[in-house]
Parts: sequence; C-alpha cells; structure tokens
Amino acid sequence: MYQELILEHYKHPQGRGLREPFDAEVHHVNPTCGDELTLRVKVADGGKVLDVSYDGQGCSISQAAASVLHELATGSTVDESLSVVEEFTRLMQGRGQVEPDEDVLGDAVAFAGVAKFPARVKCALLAWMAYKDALMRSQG
Amino acid sequence: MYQELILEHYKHPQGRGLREPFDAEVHHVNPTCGDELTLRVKVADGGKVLDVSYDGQGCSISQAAASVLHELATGSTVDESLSVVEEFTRLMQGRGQVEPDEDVLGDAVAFAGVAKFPARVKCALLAWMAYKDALMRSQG
Amino acid sequence: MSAVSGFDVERIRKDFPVLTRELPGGRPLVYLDSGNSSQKPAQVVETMRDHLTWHYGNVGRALHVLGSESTVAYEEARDKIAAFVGAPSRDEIVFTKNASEALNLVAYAFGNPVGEDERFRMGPGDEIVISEMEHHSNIVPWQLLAQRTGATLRWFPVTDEGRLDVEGLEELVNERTKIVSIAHQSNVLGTVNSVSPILARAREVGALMMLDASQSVPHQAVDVAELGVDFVAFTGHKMVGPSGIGVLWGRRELLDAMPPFLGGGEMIEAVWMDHSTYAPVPHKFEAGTPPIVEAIGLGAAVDYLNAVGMDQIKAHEKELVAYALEALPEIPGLRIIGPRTPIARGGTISFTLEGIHPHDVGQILDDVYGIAVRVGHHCARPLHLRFGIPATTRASFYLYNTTAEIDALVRGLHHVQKVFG
Amino acid sequence: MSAVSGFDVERIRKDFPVLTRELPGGRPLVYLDSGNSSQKPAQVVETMRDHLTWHYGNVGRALHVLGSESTVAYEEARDKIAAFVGAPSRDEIVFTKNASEALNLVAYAFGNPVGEDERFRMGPGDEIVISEMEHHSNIVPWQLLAQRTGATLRWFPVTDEGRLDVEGLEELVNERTKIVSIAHQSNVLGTVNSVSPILARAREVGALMMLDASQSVPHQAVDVAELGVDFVAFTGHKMVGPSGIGVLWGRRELLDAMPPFLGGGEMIEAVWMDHSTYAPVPHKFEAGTPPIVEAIGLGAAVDYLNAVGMDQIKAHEKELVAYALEALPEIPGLRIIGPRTPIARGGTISFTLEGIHPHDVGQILDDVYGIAVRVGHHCARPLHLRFGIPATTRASFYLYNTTAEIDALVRGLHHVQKVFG
Ligand SMILES: Cc1ncc(COP(=O)(O)O)c(C=O)c1O
Ligand SMILES: Cc1ncc(COP(=O)(O)O)c(C=O)c1O
Repeated sequence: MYQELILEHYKHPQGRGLREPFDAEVHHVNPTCGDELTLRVKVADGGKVLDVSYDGQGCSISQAAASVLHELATGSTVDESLSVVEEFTRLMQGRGQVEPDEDVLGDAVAFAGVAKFPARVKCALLAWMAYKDALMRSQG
Repeated sequence: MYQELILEHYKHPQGRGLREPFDAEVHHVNPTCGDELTLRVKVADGGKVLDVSYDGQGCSISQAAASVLHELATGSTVDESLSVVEEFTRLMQGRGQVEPDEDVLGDAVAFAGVAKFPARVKCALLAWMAYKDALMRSQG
Repeated sequence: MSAVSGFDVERIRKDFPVLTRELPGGRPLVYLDSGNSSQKPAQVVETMRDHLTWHYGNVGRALHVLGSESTVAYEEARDKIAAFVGAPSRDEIVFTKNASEALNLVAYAFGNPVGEDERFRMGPGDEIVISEMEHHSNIVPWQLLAQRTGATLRWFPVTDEGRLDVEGLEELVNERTKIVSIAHQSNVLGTVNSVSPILARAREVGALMMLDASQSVPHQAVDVAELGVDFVAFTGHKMVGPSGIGVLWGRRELLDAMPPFLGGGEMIEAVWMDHSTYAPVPHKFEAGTPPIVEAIGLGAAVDYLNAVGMDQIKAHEKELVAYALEALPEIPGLRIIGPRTPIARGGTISFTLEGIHPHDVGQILDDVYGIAVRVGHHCARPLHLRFGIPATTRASFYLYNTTAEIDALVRGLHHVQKVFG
Repeated sequence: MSAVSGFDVERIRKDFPVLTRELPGGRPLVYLDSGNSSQKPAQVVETMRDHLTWHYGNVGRALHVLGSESTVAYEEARDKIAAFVGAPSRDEIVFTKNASEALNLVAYAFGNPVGEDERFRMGPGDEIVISEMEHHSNIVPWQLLAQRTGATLRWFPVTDEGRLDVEGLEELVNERTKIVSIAHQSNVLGTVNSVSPILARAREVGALMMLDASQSVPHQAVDVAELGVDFVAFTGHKMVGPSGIGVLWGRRELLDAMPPFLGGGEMIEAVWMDHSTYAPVPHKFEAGTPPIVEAIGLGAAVDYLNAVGMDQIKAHEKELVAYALEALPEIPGLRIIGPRTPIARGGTISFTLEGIHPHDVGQILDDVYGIAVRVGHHCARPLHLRFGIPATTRASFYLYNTTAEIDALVRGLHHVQKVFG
C-alpha cells in the first residue's frame, strides 16, 4: 500500500503551511483516528485555483493525500479539480473494486490500495473533503 | 416414537372420565398446542391414592400420558407416585440425554423418545404436572 | 423433472447433500419444512468454510490482509443483497441476526426519546396496525411498543378464505396511524398480500409502512423500490442461507432519521464519556462485531438463487402447489386453511385432518416415512384462534422439492389415518 | 515449544490452518490481533460444516429428525457454555449475536415500562456507573439508556498506569446507583480488574453489577458464580468460535424479573392479538430463529479450549506477555499504555511509537512482514482521550502465538522506524 510516491509526499510535503491571501479556511477532523487538517483556498475570478495551503497532523496517508491534492489542484480550475475530487472519492469508496481512471487522477492513483481498508479511506479523503468544503465556502 | 403402548393407551384410555368423590380438581392447558386436561384426585387418609380421574383433549401423547399416569398412580401412595412424577419429569426434560430408570417408571418408559422433541415434552408432561398440582391442592 | 424450461430439479437436488441422507431406519428424507427453515446448498456451506478457514478477520476496523479480506467479502455480500431486492442504495441494507431483530429494530425506533423525528414519535392516541395473519415476530414487537408508549395496537381481520380482510381499511388506517406492518406472504396460509391498496391508504394518512417479507423474498423476485413501502424485513435461513443473519431494508432517509438501536463498537463516529455521535447507515444499526461469515454465506445464497433464477423458482413452486392443491383434498377429512387455488399464494399449505391432532400427523409422517412437515401454530397463534383450531399441519415447498414428494406426503397421510383411525 | 508442561504450541498451531497461510508476496502470517477476533480451529469449522450439511433444521419448533438433531445440538451447546463459565443453571445462558447485544439487552431492561421490578426502574436521579477504560459496547448502551430515562451516567477514572482508579468508589457508587458495568479485562490496556471491592460496594448500596467479560472468558477460566456479579457478557468470535454468536449470563432470578427485549417467535408462551405471555428463560430473550449453527460452533470452541486447558492457555499467554514486556521497551521511542508488569494483566499490549502514527505502524507491519496488529482506538476512544493520544498500536496474544512471533514484531517495529525515520 505504501507506494514510494506516498512516502515521498509524506516525507517531503508539497505546499505545506498556511498562506495568505485566501478566500476560505476550513478545519476538518477525523474522529476515528484523530487526524486533523486546516486548509485554505484562493481562487481567481476566472475560476483558476491560485493556491491550496494547509497544515495538520495525522498518518502518512492523510498527510501525503494533502500534499498530492495541493499539487493537483493548484494551477488547475475549480471545475477540473472538482472532477478529480469526484474520481478520487469514487476510487476510495469503491472498496478495492473500482478501476481508477489514471488520466483524471494523475499521482493520486497511488492511493488505490487504500480503498481496501475502510479504516484508512477516511484518512485519504480528509484533505480532499476539506478542499471541496473550502471551495464551496469560497463561492457561497 | 409411537411405541405400541402409547397408541394402545391413546385408543383405549384407562380410567378416563371425571369421577366422584375427589379432594381436588385442576384444569391445565398447554397454550402452545391447545391441549387441555381436567384432572381430579382422591387420596385416602393414609396417603393412598384412591382415584385419578380425568378428561381432556389433545394429541395422542398427552392423552396416552394421562392414561398411563392413571394406571401408575391409582393404588400407589402419594409419595411413591410423586417419585415417579419426578423421574418422569427428569426423563422428559433431559433432551434425550437421560437414561430412564425403568424400575421407577414402569410403562411410562415408553415416552422416552418424546424427550428429544421439546415441542412434545409439554404434551407428555401435561397430565403429570396437573396431577402434581392436584395433589398439592388436596393436601394444602 | 419440472416442466419449467431450463429448470432441472434433479440437478438442483444434487447441490443439497442432506436430500440424499438416509434417516435412521433407512427412511429417505422428504423435506417439506422450508417455510420453517430451508436447507443449504454445498455452495453456501463451502463459501463459509473457506472464509472461516483461510480469510477470517474482524471487519471494518482491521488494517491487515485478513481484516481486509473479510471486510471486502462482508461488504460485497451487502452489495449482492441490495441488488437481489432492488435496493436503491447498498447503504439501505442493514444486517441483523434474523428477521425478528429487523422488525424489533424498527419498532424500537418509535416513541424513543433518543430520536427526534416527528414520524417516529409515539404515545397514547397513536395507532399501530398489523394483521391477524402475522407471525409472532410481527406481533410481539408491536405489542411491546404499544406497552412502552401507550399507543394502540389494531389489526386487519382475515377472511374465511385466508385473505386479508381490507374492508375496514379506511377506518383502520387513519390519521392516528403511525405505522402499518404486515406480512408480504403468510407463513401459514401461503397468501400473498396485495400491498398497494394498503400502502396508498398509509400514504394518504401519512403513516409509514413495513413488510415482513420473510416468506416472500426466498420464493419470488422482490423489488423493494417497486413495492414502494418504507421498511422490509427478511431472514437468511429461509433462503438457502445460514442461520444467524437477517436483513432490514429501509429508505435511507428514514434510517437516517431513526435513533440508533443497539449501541456499541462500529456504530459510532466518535465517543466521549458523556455523549457520542453515530456512524452513517447502515453501520449506525450494526453494533459490535456483525455476523460476518453469516453475511458472506447469505451473499453466496443469493448468488445461488440468482443462478437458478427467482422466476424459475417461483414457477416451479407454483407447479408444486397446484399439484398439491389437487392431491390433498382427496384425503377424507382433510381441510385446507388458506386459499385453495394457486392464485396469489405461495408454496405453503396448512391443513387439518379430522379427529387427528397435528402433532400426531407430523410425528407419524416423520417416524414412518421421513417426511418433515411442521405442526403446531407455526408462530401464528392468533391466526389459528381465528380459525378456531389449536394447530395445523403445514407442508411448505422450495426449489428442491418434487411432485413425487407430494405423492409421498399423500401416501403418508393415508397411513396416518390408518394408525389413528 | 512452551515451557508450560503438556502445552505444545506447535501442535496447537496445526489446528489453525490459516497460520500456515502465505500472504501475497510470500509473507508468512503473524497473527497478533486475537483481541480483535481470534482464528478458528478446524474442529470448529468442521463441526459447523457437518451440521449445516447433514443435520440442519430449525430448533425448538420442529418435530422431525433434522429439527430434533439441531435442537439437541443447540441445547447441548448451551450446556457446554454453562459448564465452561460455571453457570449455576443452564437456563441462565442466553444466546445473543455478540457481546454488544448482550450488553444492550441488559441496558434495555432498565427504565422499561414493560417491566415492573423495582431494581430495573430508572429515571432522573438514578445513576449508572461504568469506567473510562470501557469498550464502546459497554459505553454507548448506557449513554442511550441515560438519554431514554434521564438517569445520570458516571464512571471510574483510570490511573496513569492503566489501572481502574477506585479511590472515589464510595462516592461514585452510592444509593442512587442502579447498575455498575465494567470490563473484566481491558481490550486496550490488558488490565484485569479486581471485581470484589466494587461488587462489595454495589451490594452495600443495592446496585446490580455487570461484567463485560469479552476479553477475559477467552483467556482464563472464568466462574460466574465465584465472581458473584449479576450479569456477564462475552462473545464467541474472540474465543476460537464463529462470528454471529454472543452470550449473556445472568442470575436466573433477575432474568425472570426483567421485561423481554426482542419480541417474536420462540420467546412466547401464548400470543393473542392484544397481549402475550412469555416463555421461561433463556427462551424469553431469544426471539426468532437463533444463530443455531453459530451456537453449535461455539460449543465446539469450548470443547476445544477445554481440551487444551484454560489454565494452560493462561499460563502460556502470561509467558508471552512477560516476554513482550521485556522486548518491546528496548525499541527507542516506544511507550506502553497500560501495566508494564505481567501482573493482573492479560496478553494484550498497546503502545505508541514516537513520531509515527499507529496507522502507519500497522500498515507497514502488515505490508512488509505479514504481521497483523490492530491500530486505532480499538473502540475505546475515551480511554485514548484520557491518555492524550489519538490512537495506539496493539498486539494481542492467544494460545497459538509464539515468542518467535514477538521477535518478528520487534524486528518489524525497527523496520517501521527506518521507513518513517
Ligand atoms: C472489552 C470488549 N467489550 C465488548 C466487545 C464487543 O464484542 P462484540 O463485537 O462481539 O459485540 C469487545 C470486542 O469487540 C471487547 O473487546
Ligand atoms: C412470516 C415470518 N415472519 C417472521 C419470521 C421470523 O424470522 P426469524 O425466525 O428468522 O426471525 C418468520 C419465520 O420464522 C416468518 O415466517
């Protein structure tokens, strides 16, 4: 399950740290394992995601997922990144039965093995759900 | 399970019919299968059981058990017959695991096969429990 | 051989080893008690054995290979069962230990101070509607509910033909009614109840509706979405599955609104000493370690039934019951309790034999011919009281039964009459 | 080889086929998660398979050979389990689907308008006492009860060493207390709680006392009569038995006084539409078709444990835990949560590794070495909150584990530190 890429992101998280400016900030907690994440988004008028910044604590999966999310979302558009979130969610909730769409997921495909462990799915999804939530608030 | 003896008693019940005189009368019902029995006892001063008379309706097991009870109890003493009741109860509640004491039980040993069917145990016990109850009332 | 195309009862019988069993004294087994509990095909038994031997771990919580294998198999079973009964969402399938628990789970949702939803409030003045043909498992939970809350329990009567008497529907199901719960198919009469008129009336007055489908799901294709009711209960052991597993299907929105029933591990989101939040359905209703291998076994049972085809099974049983409805009345003194035509009824026939107690009928059939039927009130005592009889003898058919077995039953009954004549 | 005389762990391992399993990638299985759920010996699996294949029928109600065989086997299982825990009467053994149901069954007896016994009345002002080291299954049922009745939930704290803090006993258990329910052995700390001082106080104030023995019955000889409490819950799947079966033991006199819990078939004496009378215990609490084959499997599990010897098992586990308590602390940054000496504790060790989340510990152990441990809060979140940690890694031992497996764990943990270092 620990793809090299996951460990890489865990040890060298991309874009970690809370930055200004931002449109919305959210704080998500996974009560099952105590993982916590604070996440901010900054979106340009045209719908381009300018920055996803975050800080938190938890297992390697939740931390690496935040780092991968940062890479995939920053620079893409709100719509594009939401479709990645959707595909990622589908993969995670597929209990290991879903064939991931690599074209959509990019590096995030490394998390496919997590889907077989319900207890870990929430770790992988923590940052992604926080991101979706933050986007909604930034636009609401 | 249908020993010849059981069928014999069912078809030709001994001592059936309610008779006078009596010291106590009881009416017992088995709600599971609708078996009903009215039973009377007459005990002499010395503790000798002078008569056990009964009437009722139900399956062959419950009817035959009443007939066998009549034969065993009438003419014996209260104490003797209660020890037969006790042994019969032990046999019936033994779920087919109890070795019956033929010396004590006499003809009643024919009911041993019933013990494996919890639904039938109550049929076999109906008259015997009624008898015990009636004795208690006659002496109370 | 059955006339239903592609359906080969002899081939099916080979999947059920017990049907080849010789009982003590050399009697072959004639199993006509599937309405009580069905036999299990080797496919189900081997699936369970394989899982217990090689893949077993606790579900949900474990992060290792065995835990993952068990979790995947357990949740796949849920998918299979959801598909089998046409559940709009897999999360609407709650595993219980039997149908009785499923019925109680819903009953305990009412009048429960832990819940807040208006539809589940219950107190004096509120009414619960069941019917006179119910199994005790669809009577006693509602009696207890009425006792806990002060609500009133009411019921549909049954006609002489053994059909639900819906004449008083308008008055019986009214503005005070909170829930209607009836059998989809009677376990005594065989009657298949028509759901839609009752459901329409329940909707009119804003009542919820539950179906006890313990006797229908094993024998015909049931589609919960098509039925349109709110809750459906059924049980694994009657549908070639193992003991220890039952199912509650409920509309997601209602399951969400209900308070939890059993508290414990796995049904929570987070726990503090003084309060808790709960997991989303279905887990909210699955406290503690669930019947893991039993659910997996039920998944295998559903695979098996699907492979044979539910429509084929239904057609086969219809043939059997039509055959039996012709053959049985030829026995003098035999009275069928329930519909005497093979229309809107399943393969369950209860009857009395004049002058002979059902206990004696059943026992002689077993003792002499190895014929397994059920005798007594079949956990439906009020229905028997309604017909003024303490008990009946019941023959119930399933996919593995044959007309030859019905012939054996008829022969057996003749013999019973000789013994007790 | 264990030093316990007559106890041959290698021979025992042969009874558990899964222990020879090679996991994907050629890893051997090192199963250190028996506190979560144990593996099953072939004896249990084959007993279930044989019964399902050749002897299955519904229990209690059937009058035929199969029904009788199932009933006898099911009730024999009850005898075995009664003897196993020293129950004064077999009728005091109630089969449930798991320990959680057993705990809920007792909780639902309180404050239930269907019941009339003074001891089970509950309302505002009454108190329920549990502890901070409880499994969620011994917390949430009491929280829900408090919510339903307005009673107050209170609890024993836990000391830094992971022992029950009974300093406040006199104040905590008082005249308002109706029930005290605590773990016999903690599933996280391994702590075995001393029952008698708490029981003595409960008796003083007239409170009832329940033990959650889910983690003790599998691992030591438990005698309910000797313990002297009122109720004991435990679960089949943790004691080499199948899933889907649990046990409530209760004093006959109390079980008689309690209202029924689940309503339905088999738990009744007689049913009319408007009221019912109930069967004597244990059947009063076994509504519907019980987990028949699961109870029979648990009977086989108890036979198996008896054949090995509970005292031998306890001694073997004591050896293992002493070994592990020596070996584990040598790993830098490893902190044991719970007693650090093998006294009044069972074979369960939970720990943290500095800077590494338990999820990562567990997953690497599994991925690389096939070592199955449990990580998370083990359904005891309040206990973890008490120690200020979100989660721990837990290794739990059983009769089939070896010191070589503990060595493997230590090696694995060193590797984990390398990966995440
Ligand atoms: C201490 C304790 N209590 C209760 C339970 C619940 O048992 P079950 O999951 O079988 O209901 C467990 C195990 O999960 C446990 O360890
Ligand atoms: C119509 C009906 N409802 C409910 C039940 C109860 O099912 P279970 O015994 O699995 O709880 C049965 C069977 O016993 C039944 O026939």
